[in-house]
Amino acid sequence: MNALKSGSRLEQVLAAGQFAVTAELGPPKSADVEVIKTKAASLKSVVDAVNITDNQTAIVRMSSIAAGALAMKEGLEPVIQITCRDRNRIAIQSDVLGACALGLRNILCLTGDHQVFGNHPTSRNVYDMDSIQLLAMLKGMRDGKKFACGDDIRNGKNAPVVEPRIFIGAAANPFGDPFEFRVVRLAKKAAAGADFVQTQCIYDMERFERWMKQVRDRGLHEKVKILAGVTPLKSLGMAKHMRDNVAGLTVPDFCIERLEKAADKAAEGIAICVEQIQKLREIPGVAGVHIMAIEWEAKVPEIVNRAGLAPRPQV
Amino acid sequence: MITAERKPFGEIADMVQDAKKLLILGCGSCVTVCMAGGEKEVAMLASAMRLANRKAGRKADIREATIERQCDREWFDKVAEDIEWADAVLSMACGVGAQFCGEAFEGKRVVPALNTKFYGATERQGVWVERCAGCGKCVLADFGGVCPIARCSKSLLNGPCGGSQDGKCEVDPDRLDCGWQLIHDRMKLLGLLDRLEAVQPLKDWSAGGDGGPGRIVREDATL
Amino acid sequence: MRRVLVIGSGITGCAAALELAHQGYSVDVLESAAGVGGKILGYCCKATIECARCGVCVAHTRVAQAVKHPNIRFLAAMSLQSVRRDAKGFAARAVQQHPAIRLSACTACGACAKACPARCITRYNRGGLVQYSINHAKCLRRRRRACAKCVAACPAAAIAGDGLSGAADLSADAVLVATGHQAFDARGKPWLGYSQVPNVLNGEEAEAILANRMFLRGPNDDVAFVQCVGSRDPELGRNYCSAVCCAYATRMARVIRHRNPASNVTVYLIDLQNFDKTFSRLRAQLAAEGVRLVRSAPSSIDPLPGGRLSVKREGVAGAAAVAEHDVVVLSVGMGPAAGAAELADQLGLRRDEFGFFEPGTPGVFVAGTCAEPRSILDSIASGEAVAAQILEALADPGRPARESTADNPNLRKIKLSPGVLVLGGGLAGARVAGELKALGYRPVVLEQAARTGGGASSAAEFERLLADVDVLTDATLSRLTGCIGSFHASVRAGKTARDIDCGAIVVCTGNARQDAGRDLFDFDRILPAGDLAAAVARLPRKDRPRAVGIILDLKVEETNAGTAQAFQTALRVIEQHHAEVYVFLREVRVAAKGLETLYDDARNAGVNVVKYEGPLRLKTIEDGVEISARDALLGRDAIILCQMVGVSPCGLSAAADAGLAALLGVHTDCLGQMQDNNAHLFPALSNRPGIFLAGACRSRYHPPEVIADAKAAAMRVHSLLSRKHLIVELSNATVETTKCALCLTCARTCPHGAMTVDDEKRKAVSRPETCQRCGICVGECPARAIELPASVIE
Amino acid sequence: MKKPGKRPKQRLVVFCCENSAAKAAESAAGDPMLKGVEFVRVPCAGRVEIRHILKRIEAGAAVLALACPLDNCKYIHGNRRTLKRVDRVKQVLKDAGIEEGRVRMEFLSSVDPHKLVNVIKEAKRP
Repeated sequence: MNALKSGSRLEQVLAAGQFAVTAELGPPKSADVEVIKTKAASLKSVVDAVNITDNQTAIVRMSSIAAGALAMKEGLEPVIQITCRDRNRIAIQSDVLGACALGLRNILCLTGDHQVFGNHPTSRNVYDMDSIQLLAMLKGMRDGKKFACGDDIRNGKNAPVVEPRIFIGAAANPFGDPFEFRVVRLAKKAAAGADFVQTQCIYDMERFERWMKQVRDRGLHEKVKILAGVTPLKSLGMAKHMRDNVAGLTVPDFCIERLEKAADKAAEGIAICVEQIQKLREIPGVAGVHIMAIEWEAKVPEIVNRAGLAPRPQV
Repeated sequence: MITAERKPFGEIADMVQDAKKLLILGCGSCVTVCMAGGEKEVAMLASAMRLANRKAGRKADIREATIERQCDREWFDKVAEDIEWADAVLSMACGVGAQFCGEAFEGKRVVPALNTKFYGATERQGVWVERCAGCGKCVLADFGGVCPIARCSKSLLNGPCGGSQDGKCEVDPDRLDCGWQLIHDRMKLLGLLDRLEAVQPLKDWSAGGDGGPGRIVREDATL
Repeated sequence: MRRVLVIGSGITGCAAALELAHQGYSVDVLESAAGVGGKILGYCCKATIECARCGVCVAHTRVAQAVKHPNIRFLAAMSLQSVRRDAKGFAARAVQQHPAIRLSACTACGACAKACPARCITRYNRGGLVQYSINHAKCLRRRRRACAKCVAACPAAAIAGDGLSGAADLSADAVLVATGHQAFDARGKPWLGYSQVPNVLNGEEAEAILANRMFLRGPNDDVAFVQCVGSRDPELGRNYCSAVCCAYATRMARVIRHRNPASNVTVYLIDLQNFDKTFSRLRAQLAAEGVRLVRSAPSSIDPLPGGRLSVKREGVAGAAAVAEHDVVVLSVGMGPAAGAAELADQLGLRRDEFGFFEPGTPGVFVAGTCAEPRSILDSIASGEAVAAQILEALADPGRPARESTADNPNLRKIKLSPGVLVLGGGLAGARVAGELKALGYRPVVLEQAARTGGGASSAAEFERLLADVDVLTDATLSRLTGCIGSFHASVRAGKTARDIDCGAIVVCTGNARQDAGRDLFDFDRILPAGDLAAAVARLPRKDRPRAVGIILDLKVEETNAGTAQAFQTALRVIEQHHAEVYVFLREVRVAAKGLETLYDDARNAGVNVVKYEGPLRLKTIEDGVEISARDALLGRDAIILCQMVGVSPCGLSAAADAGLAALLGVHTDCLGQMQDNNAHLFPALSNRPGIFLAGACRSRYHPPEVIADAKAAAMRVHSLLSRKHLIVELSNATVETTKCALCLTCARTCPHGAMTVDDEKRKAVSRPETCQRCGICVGECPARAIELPASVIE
Repeated sequence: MKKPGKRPKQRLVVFCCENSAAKAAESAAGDPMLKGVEFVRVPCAGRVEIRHILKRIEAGAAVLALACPLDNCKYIHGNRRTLKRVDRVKQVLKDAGIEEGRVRMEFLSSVDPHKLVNVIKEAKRP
């Protein structure tokens, strides 16, 4: 990977072989810019890039592109998430051009949570395409310099071709079923055009390692940079909720037991998370870590520090 | 078959409350089979209407009839007289039959008694399940005979999302199987698992509902 | 014509008599009471909105059928005076004890009752059984008064004029003893107050009250049942479980609660026996409905001022506890009937230590509760089984009466294929095949495994039962078409395919135990209890375990079979290897002959029995398996280290093969076992006519139960196929072609598999031989295309 | 095309399964509580159709469907089917604004004539 595809900071860190650190920032459920400013303040210089979620769990929030542009102003490098749930191929391509024009360089392609989980369960979904088709479409825009329909990305017959230069990401869930198809999904994402993937948060280390072995057996870690996802457990209640209610997630008993025994649940949750990051760094093929501190962005610096990942390299 | 469910009684009653002469017209095909609009359902609804009218002190004549199919014009002949007689026809066919009835008797108010649901099959007695989304361009051959469009909650063409757990779909784990688990299992059984590794390109949705009202013309069958 | 003398007209006698009569045998049923039917006449229905499977209603139906059968003669109010063997069999003399009405002649017109000046003639009319009987105690003729008003009034000459002096000489090829039981006289335990304290009833009295009224006394009564009165009691010389008391008490308790949910009902018990396959559901219902189960045997019942009763018992840690109730029902156990000793002498029968009859001598057969305590349904099974035994012993399978179709165009004669397919070559399958062979059939046995034998049984016995029987091993049923009388089975045996035509099918496929324990068994230290003794014996002497655990009731309620196996294994391990043995159980399940004594033997031999409550955990550690559970009697945790642990597979029994059930069209029950939870089907019937069930596939595990099941199933097959032709009336459901939408609703909802689609006629059709004329399809058909000529309702 | 039949007014119509309630009714024959009640014998409760019940309700009667206790249907599940149908009739009545109590379902066995009298007493209660 000599020539950079997008020149984003995240791409550079990964290209340099550094262990990357990303975090997540949920846009506000209002037009309140202060929320972004506050969250950005705790993440600034602590991580390499920050995911800006796209109406996560199908709850209406500020658009990820708008929030991403605001976060960039605060000194963060955003990773714009785009889901297939709410927009068709026309709208998404239009958004990608817009994002790029605003200087946003990282785009993460997701299928998106089903609308029944959100606050508009009676709405109609789109799913004109799935995340893999989205990846292929974006790669086609960047490398093929064409829209999905085959037209050149230019304003007129004689106008210059100005394609979006973007670093394309995808998500991977090693914990969904059917387990043996999980690695196939990753292979398809790599083939479709993913430059990096961030995984679902990992608690079941044993299953993740099995998955990573399959990934290495297929040589996928060399085609796509893998950032392992972690989520610090804030409380015992959260741990049990994640275990019982979130599909595709297993929280092992020992995590629950540790939290049960601990006097300061939050501190124990952070400690578990730090240990997990240290273990994940040992796994061959893991190129970075993605810390999803859900509505707990303030704790990310502590986690990064204690995991020995600070300071972040300058690029 | 096209599956349907009867609308709540109150909704039906509101639609036809001003009809003094009401024909309740059943349909003998799909909706008979899925127990929504056959002769028995017609009788049941008629009873309820009569009782409700009597209770409310409303005077209304109610006739009952069921024809073979409301999606074929010819069958309406048998009940032409009843339809002429009626102020309103309460069609217990699917949306197709209810509309066709109105087309056959222009100027007659035809109202639907059913909510048309989906193209489905009888899973077991009393339970119907969706199997086809009518996309207009069947892809079953690529997926071992299990439709990803109808059976995956997100109509994904390239594999399961993260919400597939123990063979169930997170949208409703108690009732919904993960369509992709089914596809995976079937392809495995058929020894075709490797075919799922190919990236499926964007689908042409124009062949189905997104292409505007559908129309099929069989040239050899038309004059 | 063969003749059989049945002594006792209770449900067992009637069930057996019906089978024999159906085979063309002539049956005399001797009854010492004035009316026929025995104990069931005084029993109540125990259903809430749900049947409790007590069998009282189906027993009434059977007795009523027997009363109407032309080949059965009831001799009421007569007793056996003498019986001797002669060249042809038996010659018996029965004497009339007091005036009686001949049931076979009686038209139930009631003229006698109207004419009787002493009002001593009573009418019994319940469950389709109608009979008049003379209450001898009140009859004027008893007081030597000349009264023959009833005799004169009877238009059918059903009452003999000479009343007291009648006698009958009877000859028989065989004698069946079905004299039933007598409930324990609770006065034998005076501290319980029976017959002294008002509102202390025995179980039979409670049954009789609820048979006629909604409540025992009043709707708000606080009722208690006291279990094991006169059973499981060595001090009274009654060291056996009476098997039925837990059933009737808990079922009545539910009925009382159901009729008034505000009333309090308590059951004082030692162990709750697993008396029915729906038992686990019943227990859950008892808990949900608030029936209190108290583990204690009351030490005294005393009246309180104001009419209530004070029940004292030993409470927690030996302290006395007292509770107040309004009515107490003593669940009295079954004992041998009065006169059993005399009858045993007359017939040369042996009796066990408690006075129950042992299996008969040549020509003399024993069935029902005179042999051991049994429920109504088990008594019916016992009656059907003994009928098969009699047919075999007399080497005469009989010949049912032939019906003619000549002058009735509404009748159709359908030829019955004589073939029988037996699915499964385990204990039940081999038994069924053996019985069928003895009745003159040539059954084909299909065994899934490479050899017959199923669970555990002796090879020699299998060889005997299956000699000359066509046995296909490594064989499975792949397709079944046709219906009762002519099934066509496609069978794969090894690499060959074969088609088998048969008139009936008996399913004896057992249960799938290997799947059940997969999460527990390591097959090294933790293994199925049935394999434990052999596994211990296989080990080199130095490696044999010092302590062995056997665990029952772990996941499901244990059955008699599991208990028997556990204690037999325990005894073997102690005797052969001198190991310590711990048996963990929640309840001591001993509701079958010999189990209480086996339990005592095991304890006397040093087996440690731990009754546990709450969860039981198994933890494999370096030198064995740690069993930890809470000891229910001591009220503290017990942790026992054993080197080997057997977990009862009977308690872990899994569902029957669902694929096979679907292929056969046979319903499964709440446990996933074959056969619906339906008393009408007991013992051997399935929802599909012509397909019968026996053994573990329908949740019968204890070998004696399995054997009775197999005999009853063989009897059912014989009863069907010995007719050679099925005569059916063409009154089955009819389908109007123009209306049928071919929606298959009828085919899916017919419980009997009678509806199919006729491809040529393009409509659904019902098979007359399978259709039971219930009309369920008519009720379900969404197109109103089906009619039932036999039942037209407008 | 059908029009509602004209039947004489009935106070109570009881559908009786031949295997249970009909036998119980025979045993209870002569009980004053049974006076004026119209019994309709059916081979199985599962034979009773929704239209049979509705027709009688339209004619002004109250309907009592008597079936064998659950799991005690001679034809396995005729009673369960009828239970579902009676629920459906209740829904129809509810839709029409008619008191759901106009149709009732009870379960009793052939050996419970006293219970039959009791449920008829309950059903007659306004």
